[in-house]
Amino acid sequence: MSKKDLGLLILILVVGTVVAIINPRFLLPINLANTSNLIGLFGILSIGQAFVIITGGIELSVGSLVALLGTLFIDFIAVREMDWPLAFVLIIALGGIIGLVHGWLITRLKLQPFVVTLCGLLIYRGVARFYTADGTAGFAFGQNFPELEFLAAGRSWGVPNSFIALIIIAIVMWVVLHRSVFGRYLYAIGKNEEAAKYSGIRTGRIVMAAYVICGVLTALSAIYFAMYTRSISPASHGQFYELYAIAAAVLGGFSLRGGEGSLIGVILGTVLLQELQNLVNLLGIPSSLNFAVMGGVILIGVLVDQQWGVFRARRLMLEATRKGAAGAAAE
Amino acid sequence: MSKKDLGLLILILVVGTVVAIINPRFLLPINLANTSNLIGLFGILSIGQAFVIITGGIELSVGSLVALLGTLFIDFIAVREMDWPLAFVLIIALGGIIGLVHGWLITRLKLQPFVVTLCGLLIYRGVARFYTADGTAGFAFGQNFPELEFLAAGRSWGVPNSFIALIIIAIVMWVVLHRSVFGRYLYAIGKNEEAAKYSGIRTGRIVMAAYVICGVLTALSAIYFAMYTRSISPASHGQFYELYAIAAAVLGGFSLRGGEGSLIGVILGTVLLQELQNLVNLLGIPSSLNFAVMGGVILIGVLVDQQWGVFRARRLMLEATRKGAAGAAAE
Amino acid sequence: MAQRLLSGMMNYSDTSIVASAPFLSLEGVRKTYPGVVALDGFSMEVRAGEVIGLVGENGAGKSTLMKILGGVTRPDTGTITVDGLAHDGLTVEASIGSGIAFVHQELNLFENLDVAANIFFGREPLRAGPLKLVDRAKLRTQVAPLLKRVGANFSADTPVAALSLAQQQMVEIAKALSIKARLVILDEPTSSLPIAETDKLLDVITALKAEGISVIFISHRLHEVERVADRVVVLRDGMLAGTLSKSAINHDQMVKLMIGRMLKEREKAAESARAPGSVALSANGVRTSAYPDRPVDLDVRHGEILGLAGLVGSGRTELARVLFGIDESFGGSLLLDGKELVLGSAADAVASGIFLVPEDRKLTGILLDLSIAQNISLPNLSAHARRSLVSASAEAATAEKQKSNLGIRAPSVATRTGTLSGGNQQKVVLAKWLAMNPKVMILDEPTRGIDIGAKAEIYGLMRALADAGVAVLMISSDMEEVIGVSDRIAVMHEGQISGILDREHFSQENVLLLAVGKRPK
Amino acid sequence: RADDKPTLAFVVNGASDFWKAAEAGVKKAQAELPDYNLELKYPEQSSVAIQQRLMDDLVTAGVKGIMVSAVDPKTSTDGLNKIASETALFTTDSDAPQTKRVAYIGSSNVDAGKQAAEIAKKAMPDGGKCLGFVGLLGADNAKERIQGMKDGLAGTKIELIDVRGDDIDQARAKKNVEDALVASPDVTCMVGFYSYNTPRIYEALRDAGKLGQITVVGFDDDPITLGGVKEGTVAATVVQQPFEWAYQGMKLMASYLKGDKSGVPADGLIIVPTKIIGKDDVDAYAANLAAMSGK
Ligand SMILES: Nc1ncnc2c1ncn2[C@@H]1O[C@H](COP(=O)(O)OP(=O)(O)OP(=O)(O)O)[C@@H](O)[C@H]1O
Ligand SMILES: Nc1ncnc2c1ncn2[C@@H]1O[C@H](COP(=O)(O)OP(=O)(O)OP(=O)(O)O)[C@@H](O)[C@H]1O
Ligand SMILES: [Mg+2]
Ligand SMILES: [Mg+2]
Repeated sequence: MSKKDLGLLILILVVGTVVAIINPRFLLPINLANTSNLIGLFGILSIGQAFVIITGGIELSVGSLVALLGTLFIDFIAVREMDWPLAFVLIIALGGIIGLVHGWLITRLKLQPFVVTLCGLLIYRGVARFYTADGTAGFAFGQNFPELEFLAAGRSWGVPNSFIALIIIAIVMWVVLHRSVFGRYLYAIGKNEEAAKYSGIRTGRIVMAAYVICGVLTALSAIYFAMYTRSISPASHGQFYELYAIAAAVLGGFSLRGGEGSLIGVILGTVLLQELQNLVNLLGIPSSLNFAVMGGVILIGVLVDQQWGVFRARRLMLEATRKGAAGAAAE
Repeated sequence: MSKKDLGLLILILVVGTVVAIINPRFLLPINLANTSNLIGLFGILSIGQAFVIITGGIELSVGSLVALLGTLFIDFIAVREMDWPLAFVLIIALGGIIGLVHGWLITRLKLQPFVVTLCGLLIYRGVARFYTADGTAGFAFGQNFPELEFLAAGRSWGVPNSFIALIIIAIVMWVVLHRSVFGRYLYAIGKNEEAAKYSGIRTGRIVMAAYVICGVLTALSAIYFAMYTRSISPASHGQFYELYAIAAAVLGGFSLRGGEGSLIGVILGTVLLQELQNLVNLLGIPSSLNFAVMGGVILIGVLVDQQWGVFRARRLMLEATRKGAAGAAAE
Repeated sequence: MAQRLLSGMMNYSDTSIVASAPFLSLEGVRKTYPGVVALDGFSMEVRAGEVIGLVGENGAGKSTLMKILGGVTRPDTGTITVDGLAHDGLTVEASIGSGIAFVHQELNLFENLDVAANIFFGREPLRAGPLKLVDRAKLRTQVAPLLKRVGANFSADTPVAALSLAQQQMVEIAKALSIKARLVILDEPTSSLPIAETDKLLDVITALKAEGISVIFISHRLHEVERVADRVVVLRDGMLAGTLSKSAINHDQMVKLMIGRMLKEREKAAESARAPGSVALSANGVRTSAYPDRPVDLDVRHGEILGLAGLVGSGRTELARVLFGIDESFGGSLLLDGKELVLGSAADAVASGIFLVPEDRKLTGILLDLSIAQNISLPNLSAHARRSLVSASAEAATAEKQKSNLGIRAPSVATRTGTLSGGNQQKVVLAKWLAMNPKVMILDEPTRGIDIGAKAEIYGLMRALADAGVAVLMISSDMEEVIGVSDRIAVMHEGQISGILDREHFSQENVLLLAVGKRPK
Repeated sequence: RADDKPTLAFVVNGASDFWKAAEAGVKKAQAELPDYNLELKYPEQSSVAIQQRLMDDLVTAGVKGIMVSAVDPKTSTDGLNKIASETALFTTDSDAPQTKRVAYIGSSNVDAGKQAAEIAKKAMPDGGKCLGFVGLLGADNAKERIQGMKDGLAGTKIELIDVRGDDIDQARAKKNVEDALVASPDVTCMVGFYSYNTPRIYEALRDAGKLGQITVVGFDDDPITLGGVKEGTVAATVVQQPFEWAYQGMKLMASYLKGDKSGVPADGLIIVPTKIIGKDDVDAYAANLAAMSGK
């Protein structure tokens, strides 16, 4: 665990302690389970985003994708009465294909990631709204899918299955990012794509793979979100979720210039963001301040991190200077 | 006018012609006036964004700023009964100060523009909502400000004054960006900030100035928007306007990597976006597809531009080869 | 394998018997860029175990040729035959696959990865299993000997971001060695290496040759080429100007083929026309971030060229950055013409007439996307503007003047500097400062990657500056250059000035002794 | 496009299932008004600027009459008057009495809030603490419903202690309920002020195993809400009748344009009262709903 991650963990614990002191109900198992459920949902989304950010890209369309894929999933199983495993596979595949198209536009046709995914943001939500004719996709009363609901919204030993899913995904993705050749190439491309190309790496494919991973994880979390809300108004569902995901990554030490960040960081970033939302409700802070609190904490977090680095560098420098001066005097 | 800008202009004219053929009411003076009013509003916003994008930065908080500053402006003149010129000056100054703070955080404390302005996006809207206690800021019935209303929402010779304001601002900003020393510095910094610094340019100040310009223009457009809607629900007012502004700049040939783009481009980008919105409403396309149409056109525009560039480069290359071969044969 | 080794050894013992089929041959290779013919029907061959020195003026087409071999660019016409297999053009993978290793002129390392990861990048040892996990232990054991071989003084897990430019160049070389290559291309690998490291590199080349590996070695330091090359290929304007076999290789011949005439390079620069004047810039107890515990005292006088020598990482670049106001100084003070000078930024330095030609051209020297004229006018834009509006004609006029003064090779002053060859880019960096009035001119490796003709011109320019009363501080790792050009030589050792030599004490030995912290004789 | 036929537009305030019933009403009216083109328009976002622009464009396109559920009627007087000066303007859902609109057809959100209070009083004769959930705390309809409920509860032992907003993010809407269950264990009743809030309350309670223990007061007729009413886990729901607004409104507009102004009362207010749907009425209501939308 890097110093940065450790700092974030401490922040999370400190905030948690303060909230628990003010309102001890914060530590009720049910509250922890509820919050960790959402950590699971947003965490999966944020890991996908992190893979794209590492390459120096960005994926702005995830919020709209959560709406589109969620709408389709519910429509498939609730209205078209498809078997849910089939619908599940279809949605995941669709997420992967959309990621592939983004990757293709970015690497082969050399469009900027911001532009491609901004268009995605606009288009997918539009398509979802058109699909439902600006209505809502939802289950009928009493429509139930026991296995699916257990996997998506159930609990095992009190722990939400979505959170367990996040842990499994996080472990796998940690290995991929920090131990595999693919992960190493991702970091390299994020820092210096030209040089990676000169080293004989098929950078296009690697970057495309990152967008596919993001698409697949987004699709997975879209299904989770759909099963959580059980009803989707495409006009608003998932709005701004790309910002949550990006904010989690940034809090977790990712640089939007690429080539920096750790998987643990993005998970901790997600945890902090959800803790903040939980805090707003538990401490009875006006809901209108929810976003402001989030923005304020991100800003302070990034600022402290940055200033702490500067401060340490300067202290080291000063120490060395003092030591040098003392040595010179002794001579 | 560059080739790129010319291409965009032609696209605008072609789309306009097609729409006018399908629905001749498109050309009614009232429709043109309505649309050019909105072009004026969004154009001012987009020019501000363009100045930041040139430096390789981004300003994501403009939508929230439009909400916050608009709320304050209406509150100042409608509730606190301040003289409107005073309120006007205060709001513009506030926009400038916020821009300055962003610039300061970015250049002095070395935070990433995306992060700083993302936090701004979250914070300013929260503050606006808190300020009105999640209510609406608006004029009471019969409250009128004749001069202000004439300047902000009136027409001169049938042309909306907001559009005239845009033209004046555009001319001034064109000179600043394309002819002045400051403009050259902006481009240089966008291309390679380090090298600009090594050439003795005070890059920090220049970048800060860009954010201040963006803040001031955003404040101006916030006032225009406030006078256009005459009522502001901070929770939704101006939402996604940053995306409009960025999209206009990108359509206009700006690169988010910095150092590229022209003022005429960003204006034409705004015109195209507003034309599209007008078209969706006039041709009776479902409004749910509004954003999808916008996204699709941006994507196609950028794609064509990109592929056209590749094509031209390839042709030049081939020509050079052919000429060279002919020369060699002649020898 | 054994046979290859054997033939390699034979090559080594007697170069004249090399008659085996060439490993690589180029036929009529032509490459054009808009407005420039970089290579014009060039042909050459490389045999196994042969060291080829490739020389030519800036912009002659050397790097272009190597980029074609590395698969980075495709030639317009011509064939490349590797190991009997003919290609129209190579891809990076094909090039690596045929055993060609390439150290680029501009460094291509990943700052966020450590040294080991960089050296084996793209060829990581893998653990068993389908996941393609990196075998980190194996990687470490493989890297250690390579680092030793290039004489690295840093460990395998250092992040590249923490290395100096020269150290990074060592990493690049270690990387080339790590490839089981049959041909190693070194594009100006020594351009920022000081003498000790250069020696090590030349030894590495000799050792490669002994293993039957071919080497193409590009350098503007002709004596290095003389030392290791079996054959010298000279490029001029994209065409083959001539080939010199081992016995015919000598400095003057190479120069003659390169520029078509003989040259007396350093004589012009050597003698100072005037006695040095008063102290221009004086650093008192300045500390830099590289060595915050070591104060530096240094005076540069009007009208002199002060050479600043030292080993890799001795802190010269850091000192230059402090003197130019880019980095802050930790304590100490600066005096300019006896007056206290406080530098908050490079802009302050420029305003008081202190200019820096930085060592990293691509990142800090010039703006590759701007034209020559725009680069030259950038530091002094207000002089090219009326009421804050830039006058393109004034810019062009200044640039034209500098272009002809310095002999910058480009279609016009509106050419993008990114398309110029390295040497011509360096001239643009110089030009932008020469167009203003320097008081103190700091040059960090000013002739890095500059051809011999241009070098002479730059030396001449430096001397002319000094004669006009400018204080010139020249940081250089090129021993000949330091001794040949300077009026005095200051030597740095681990962040401190270990001694200053006057002209009568100039010798390679003295400089080297000071550089390692010993007393000169 | 049938340009020869005059067009009447029904402009809603944002995309929501609530307006699906209105769409059915428009459709039914269309069948009875062959001389007109009727259309229902969703603005792409629930914002004053975008709705204003949509109406401007509709006027440009030659629309003869507009019935609008204004995003912010209180302060949009000038914008609405501009539309009213060029076409026949009717308001629905929430009125803008100070404008030159011809008439208002809709219900009273304050009355709806009072009816919600009736439900709560009936379900909790011994009093209790209520927590409300809503999308946009600042929106007029939310404020009026909340106010109405508070008025209706005045003087009883039931209290509406807080209302949490979710910015129309349904994931947050559900999490708000979950958090409320943790933060305020003494709450005995929950009120969903927007159509999707009640289903989210229902599901969060179901997940927590508290269905039936907490009184749920609903608004509108989401299928889950109606299901809960039928099941008995939702006390009752207050429904408006957007179908009637649209159906009656479009017909009124058509006859008004033909010159028959008799349908417009002197005060310009046509109130379609809201109804309480309890366990006993729910089947009939659902059947009627299905019949109206032609399903
Ligand atoms: N990408 C490019 N676009 C246009 N022109 C180019 C490009 N790359 C190289 N050139 C031109 O091709 C010619 C040969 O350049 P090259 O880099 O091969 O020279 P070089 O011999 O390596 O010089 P140096 O010793 O300065 O490194 C130069 O005139 C250069 O300006
Ligand atoms: N970014 C950096 N981070 C950490 N250490 C650095 C950094 N840059 C340089 N150093 C260290 O500072 C020391 C001085 O480096 P500097 O570049 O000044 O040396 P130099 O004398 O100019 O040598 P050369 O220019 O030949 O590389 C070296 O030990 C180097 O490793
Ligand atoms: Mg070269
Ligand atoms: Mg150096």
